[in-house]
Amino acid sequence: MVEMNMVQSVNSALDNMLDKDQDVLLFGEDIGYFGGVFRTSDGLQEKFGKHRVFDTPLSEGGIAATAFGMGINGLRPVVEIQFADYIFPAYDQIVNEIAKVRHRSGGEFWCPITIRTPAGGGIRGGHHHSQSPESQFTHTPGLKVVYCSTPYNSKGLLISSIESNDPVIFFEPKRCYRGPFYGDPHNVPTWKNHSEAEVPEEYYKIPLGQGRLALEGDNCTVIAWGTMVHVSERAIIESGISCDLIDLQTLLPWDKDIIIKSVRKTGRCVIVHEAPKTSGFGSELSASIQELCFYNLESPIQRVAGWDTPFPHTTEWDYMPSTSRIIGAIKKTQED
Amino acid sequence: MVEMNMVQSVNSALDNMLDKDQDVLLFGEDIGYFGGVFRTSDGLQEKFGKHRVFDTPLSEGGIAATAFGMGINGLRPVVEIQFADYIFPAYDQIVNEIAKVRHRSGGEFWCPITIRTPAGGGIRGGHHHSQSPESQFTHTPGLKVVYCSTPYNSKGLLISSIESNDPVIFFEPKRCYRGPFYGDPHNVPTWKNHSEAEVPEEYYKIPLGQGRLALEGDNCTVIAWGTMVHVSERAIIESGISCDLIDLQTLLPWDKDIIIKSVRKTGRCVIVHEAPKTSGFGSELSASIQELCFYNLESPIQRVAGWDTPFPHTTEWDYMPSTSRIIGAIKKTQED
Amino acid sequence: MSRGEEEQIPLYIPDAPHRPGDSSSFEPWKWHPEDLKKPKFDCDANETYEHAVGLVRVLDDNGEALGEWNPNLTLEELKLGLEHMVRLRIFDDRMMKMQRTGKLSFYMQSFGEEGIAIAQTMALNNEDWIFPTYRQPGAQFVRGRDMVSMICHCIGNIEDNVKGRQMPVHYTYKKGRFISISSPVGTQFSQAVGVALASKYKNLNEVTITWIGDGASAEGDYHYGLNFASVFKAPIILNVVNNHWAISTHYNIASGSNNFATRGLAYGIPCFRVDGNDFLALYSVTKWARERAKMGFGATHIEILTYRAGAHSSSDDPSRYRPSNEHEYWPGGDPILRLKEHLIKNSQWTEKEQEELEEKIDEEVITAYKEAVKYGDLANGPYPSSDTIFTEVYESVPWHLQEQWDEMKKWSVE
Amino acid sequence: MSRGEEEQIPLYIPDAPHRPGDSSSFEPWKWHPEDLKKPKFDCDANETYEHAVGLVRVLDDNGEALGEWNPNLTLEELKLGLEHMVRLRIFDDRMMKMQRTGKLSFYMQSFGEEGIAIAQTMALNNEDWIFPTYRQPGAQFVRGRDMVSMICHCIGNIEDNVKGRQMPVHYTYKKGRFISISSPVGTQFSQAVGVALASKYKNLNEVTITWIGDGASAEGDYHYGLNFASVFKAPIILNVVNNHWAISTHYNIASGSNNFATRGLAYGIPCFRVDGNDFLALYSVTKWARERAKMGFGATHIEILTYRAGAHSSSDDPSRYRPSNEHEYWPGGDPILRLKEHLIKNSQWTEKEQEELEEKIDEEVITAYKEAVKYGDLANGPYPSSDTIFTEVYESVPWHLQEQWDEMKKWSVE
Ligand SMILES: Cc1ncc(C[n+]2csc(CCOP(=O)(O)OP(=O)(O)O)c2C)c(N)n1
Ligand SMILES: Cc1ncc(C[n+]2csc(CCOP(=O)(O)OP(=O)(O)O)c2C)c(N)n1
Ligand SMILES: [Mg+2]
Ligand SMILES: [Mg+2]
Repeated sequence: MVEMNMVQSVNSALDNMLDKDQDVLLFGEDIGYFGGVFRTSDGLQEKFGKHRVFDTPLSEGGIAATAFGMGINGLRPVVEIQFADYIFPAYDQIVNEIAKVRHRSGGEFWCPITIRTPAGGGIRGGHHHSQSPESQFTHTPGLKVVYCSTPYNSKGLLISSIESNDPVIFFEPKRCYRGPFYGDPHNVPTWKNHSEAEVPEEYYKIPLGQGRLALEGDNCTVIAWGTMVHVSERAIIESGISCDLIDLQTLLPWDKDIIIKSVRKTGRCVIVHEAPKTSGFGSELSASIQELCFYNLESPIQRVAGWDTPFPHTTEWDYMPSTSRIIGAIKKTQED
Repeated sequence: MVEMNMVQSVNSALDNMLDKDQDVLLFGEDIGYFGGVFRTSDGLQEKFGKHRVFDTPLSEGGIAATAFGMGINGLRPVVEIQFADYIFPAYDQIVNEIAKVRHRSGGEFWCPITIRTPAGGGIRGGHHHSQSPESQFTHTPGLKVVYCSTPYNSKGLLISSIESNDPVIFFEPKRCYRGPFYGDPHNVPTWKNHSEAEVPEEYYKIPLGQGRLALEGDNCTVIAWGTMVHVSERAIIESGISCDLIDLQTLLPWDKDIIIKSVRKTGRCVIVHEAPKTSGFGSELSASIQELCFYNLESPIQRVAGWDTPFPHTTEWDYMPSTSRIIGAIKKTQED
Repeated sequence: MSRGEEEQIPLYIPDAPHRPGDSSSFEPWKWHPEDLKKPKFDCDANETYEHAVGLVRVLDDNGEALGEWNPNLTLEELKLGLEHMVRLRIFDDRMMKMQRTGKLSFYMQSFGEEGIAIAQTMALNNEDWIFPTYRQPGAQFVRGRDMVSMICHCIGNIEDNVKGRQMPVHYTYKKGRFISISSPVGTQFSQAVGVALASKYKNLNEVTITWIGDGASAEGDYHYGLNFASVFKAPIILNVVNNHWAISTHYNIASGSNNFATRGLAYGIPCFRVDGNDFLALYSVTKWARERAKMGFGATHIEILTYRAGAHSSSDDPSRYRPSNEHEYWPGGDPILRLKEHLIKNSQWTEKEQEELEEKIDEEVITAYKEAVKYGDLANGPYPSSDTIFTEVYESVPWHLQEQWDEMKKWSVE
Repeated sequence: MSRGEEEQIPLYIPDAPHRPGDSSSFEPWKWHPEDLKKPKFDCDANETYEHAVGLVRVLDDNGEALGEWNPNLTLEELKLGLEHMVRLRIFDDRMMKMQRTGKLSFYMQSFGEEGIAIAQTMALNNEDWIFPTYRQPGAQFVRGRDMVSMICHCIGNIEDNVKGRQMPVHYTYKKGRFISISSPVGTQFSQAVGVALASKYKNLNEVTITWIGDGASAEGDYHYGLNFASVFKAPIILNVVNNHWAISTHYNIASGSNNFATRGLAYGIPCFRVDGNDFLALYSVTKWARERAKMGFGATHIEILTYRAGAHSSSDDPSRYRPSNEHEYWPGGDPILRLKEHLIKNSQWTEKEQEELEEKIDEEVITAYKEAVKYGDLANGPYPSSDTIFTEVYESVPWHLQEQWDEMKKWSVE
């Protein structure tokens, strides 16, 4: 165990997998010599060689297509999309091609690829360096969708994603690369001394499809992923209300058991995400929870989400779910 | 009033608008000389000239980008994406650019464009001629999303979409171009003698953002759009249960009043769509309805949707929501 | 102002040179088999400029095989090529007929373009990867696919190896290294570069071949494919099949220049235009490109000049947008007739042998068809079980799919 | 094996010619101002081959303006160009400094590339449309934008005309026909063709100009832009700014050939490569392209050869991936120095006047800056009201946004 921030833990996962499996290779924009604009592949080209870790043309569609071809021809490419906002030129390749090739070919071809991408707001990125487009992938059968939140789970989940024989879209909350974010832009700690920053240098896995109980409590179930796990944690503590906090970790397929168990216990639920509310992944969870736990619910499920507007620049703290909004929602679930 | 099928009514809307507004022009793949693979622009090039109605290179991204440029430079382009499945190469232009330009430019530029596209299954189209990707657009602020279902509303909604100064994604249920579809592939009527096939030849509008009450009843609210409006209608009749049937028509922004009013009345709700269940637009409606009508709901909101799999070819009737599945869901809402 | 002329004001919109009611004509070809030499395998892109603006031919207008590009195939190889082309044409005819009777939902012919995939695949090794569009199914014959299994796919029965999931003609045949066909046009072109790079990464001496249509070359994937192939020197053969049409759209809407071959030059990729109805020229250029790739010099870009003689698909009626006999005027003629005449001219073949061949294949197709329908067809079933909706979406079935699968069983139509 | 050489096995991955620790060098230029003639405005693409593989220059190595491409600008025009370039450089310097103090979140300089947008915009008419990337803000000076308003945007204060919604340098200035800058690189290139076609459709004699980076030219939008422009003969000037780098990625990863200019030829678009640090050459080629477009002959494609002298952005540290003084070796020198020296050489300007100019602009920038911060800055506010989150998402506010807006007011941070 050593202390790592999330840049280091992602790097460590990539390092382990490059070492373990010759079929793993990394490519993307600026990830080779330079080690990536967020430094997540720092040192890996030097260590493993240019043919294992390399830069590509600035073309997300081409990156995804190349990964598709390599994937069906026996390799296990791990590609980086520099910002999640820039994944859309690759959207056709991902949703029409990568997701469907196993099925369409009667199982003869499949695509064991991982698409990593830094997502979410809080870094003054404005419209196009802040989006969190997870729900634009959860509607596509054939994909798995992962959203990590800490150094520990980012590494374990990333290794599972790379080893998965299904394609995985892997979101990394860029706001938390160097420290957890508790909703206060004026007071941003590093990962130092955080229990989730204790990370083995060796290979380990966290299974896909499983949530993590980050806090335990009785009166409300709060579900979040990415940066919002930490903001929710702080909000719960400040609210003084005893809550389960579920860090969902995998969005597709999501962990039904952990959610049902918790909502049956608490009877109340708040879902928190950064992406716009309408058709965000919170809507799927809310709809499913009311189907599964209708008779356990004591109050309406609340969603705290980004507004249905483009992500702003100077006013981003009015956009991103804040501890006070989350506290408000938790309290609301306690009414009646 | 004349009787029109939906190909003719769409054609008539385009005809009216080309006539009324010099700034309207139509382009897309095969829509010019040939009049479109579904014939919706039949005769329009001849009538209005090649510079008003023309073919483009086979490039959905290029079509959307060209429309963007024309839109911000004062025109009102109406473009066709040949099948909704092929809209994804244009996804970046739509969600990152077209949707956001008004906001990002402080209101100095905007994109009054309409993107028409035939969507949905039931024509043996397999994976890539059957998808109904509406929910992949409802998450994007700045877009309006419309899904017509009949000759009458397709024309009125299309004219409103073209006149809208916001970008509109306009889905046409291709299964219903030549007749309503009641869920029985062995018995497919035309639009002949259908009341919704009585269409004025002249310009008229149906406002965006308003649903349509297609059936009135007391015991359950069924919400659907596109082809599923007709399948639901048949299911409701067969079920013998008195239901409101709401044809949503516009998905973004959706008609809150019509839904609340109905669910408050019935206390029970079924949402029907063709697209995969997970993160389909049904999840947004379900989540919102339980927020808005929690204390009115007598039973869990049911979603009847396509399975979370690629759209199949030979087994499509096992995939698309059938009358029996809808009846099952309606009945389920009546339990307890 | 007549068609094809410029309409300057207010927008310039090119049109097809001929539309229904017009009489057809093409400029006579000025290219001859002996015009073009073979470049060195490690040539610079620019050294192929003449090959890109010219036309690589072997069979001249009289059926003589001439020039440096003559691959000097053995009689056996020539007959096999002819046989596969005939096989494909008869197969297509049968399938089109069956489509009309509802045994298939849909069909797409290779009519007029039979030589392409067949000659090119014959020029490759068996371990080379084929990443086709819907107009290269003929490659499967070369790779030994059983016709029954091809029909079973098309008619969507219980023996369809893709389990009724995709439309007809969307073949998958991994054993023959024939990669799954997908409907979104162009996507294979960029993906194929990944396939080729994986072979190279694994240090295997394999080459990948792929195709894109004149229409689809306007997609971003065309640019991605050329660019990634050139930057990483992928061992790949990148073909644009210019058959003049993308459904109803003439290629002069696909590109502002009337040449697709030269597109590769600026990427640093050698380029050729080849007579797409000349079996020998196709074979020869492909062989050259494969040698180049295997030697580590990277990609080759080829425009295959041909004419789509048939309808776009069984859903299409080309008489609505082009003179219906236009293909008869195509200077490139018919690939089957041209190879046949070449053989006859060289006294290696007779009209009678041709007739016998056609009868044999007719038989073969009918037999295969009869065998295939035993496993069902689209009109009558049986179909792949509806369970196939849920399998192979993922490597294993996640809980939400399992729940939906169980749910489906309650409602399954029959 | 040294850097830049081929690494054949198992994958070929090109690298930058020089990395930190290496000493820099460039091949000396073999191109001279008098090499290339002006083609006819209605020339075929192929007639510009020499212009695409060569380099259009006017200013020679001694600062003399020579050859056919000399635009023979008036002294006033030359001084204005020089002044705008100086203005941009000083403006950039100030903004970079302010970024370090937190008054801006982020900044992107045009350092070394000042001539491009300024010369090119000066060669256009005021009604022509400008569709820039983040490295052509200088066009706004030419179009008369008030510097205070530019700074207000960058520091995200209450006078920011885009209301704090976009990152700094993402200017919008409709009055000057300067279209809103967006972060996704490349998108403007294809959109600009639509802008140009709309002008043509309206029968207005307007031309559109757009740019894309060497890196971003790998996006699909580059292909769409060239293709749609060529098919529909759009009145547009399509520039690729090859400044050698896309963040840390050298252009030899952006393309398998070391020339971007020739890319347009195969689309049937005339192509030029131009010395991007030569104000006069930039002006002249742009003027030619504008004439061609206005005469109805369609698009021109231009590679602007230059070197990104500064960091990619304020977030970037180029010393991690390239020799930090590499830009000093660039054969194209510095655009400001070159124009200045040309003027001095012709006795039209003195070092003293230059100093005075710089002082004047320094003053101007400081004054503008002081004025701008009165309306707030990113470090201290005031910012645009959070209400601006909800306005102009749609033409009018739909119910769900209104509800969220009301909700936000309850929780607004302060
Ligand atoms: C991305 C995408 N857009 C549109 C279509 C619909 N479509 C199918 S084939 C076709 C024309 C293709 O023409 P071309 O590329 O020339 O190939 P050809 O049919 O001539 O072999 C079109 C528009 C599609 N399949 N995929
Ligand atoms: C679609 C997209 N992908 C990635 C990025 C991140 N990014 C911003 S600038 C840049 C490099 C651009 O290089 P180039 O096109 O050469 O322009 P330059 O910065 O040199 O002017 C990258 C990768 C982006 N903004 N948009
Ligand atoms: Mg074609
Ligand atoms: Mg650059």
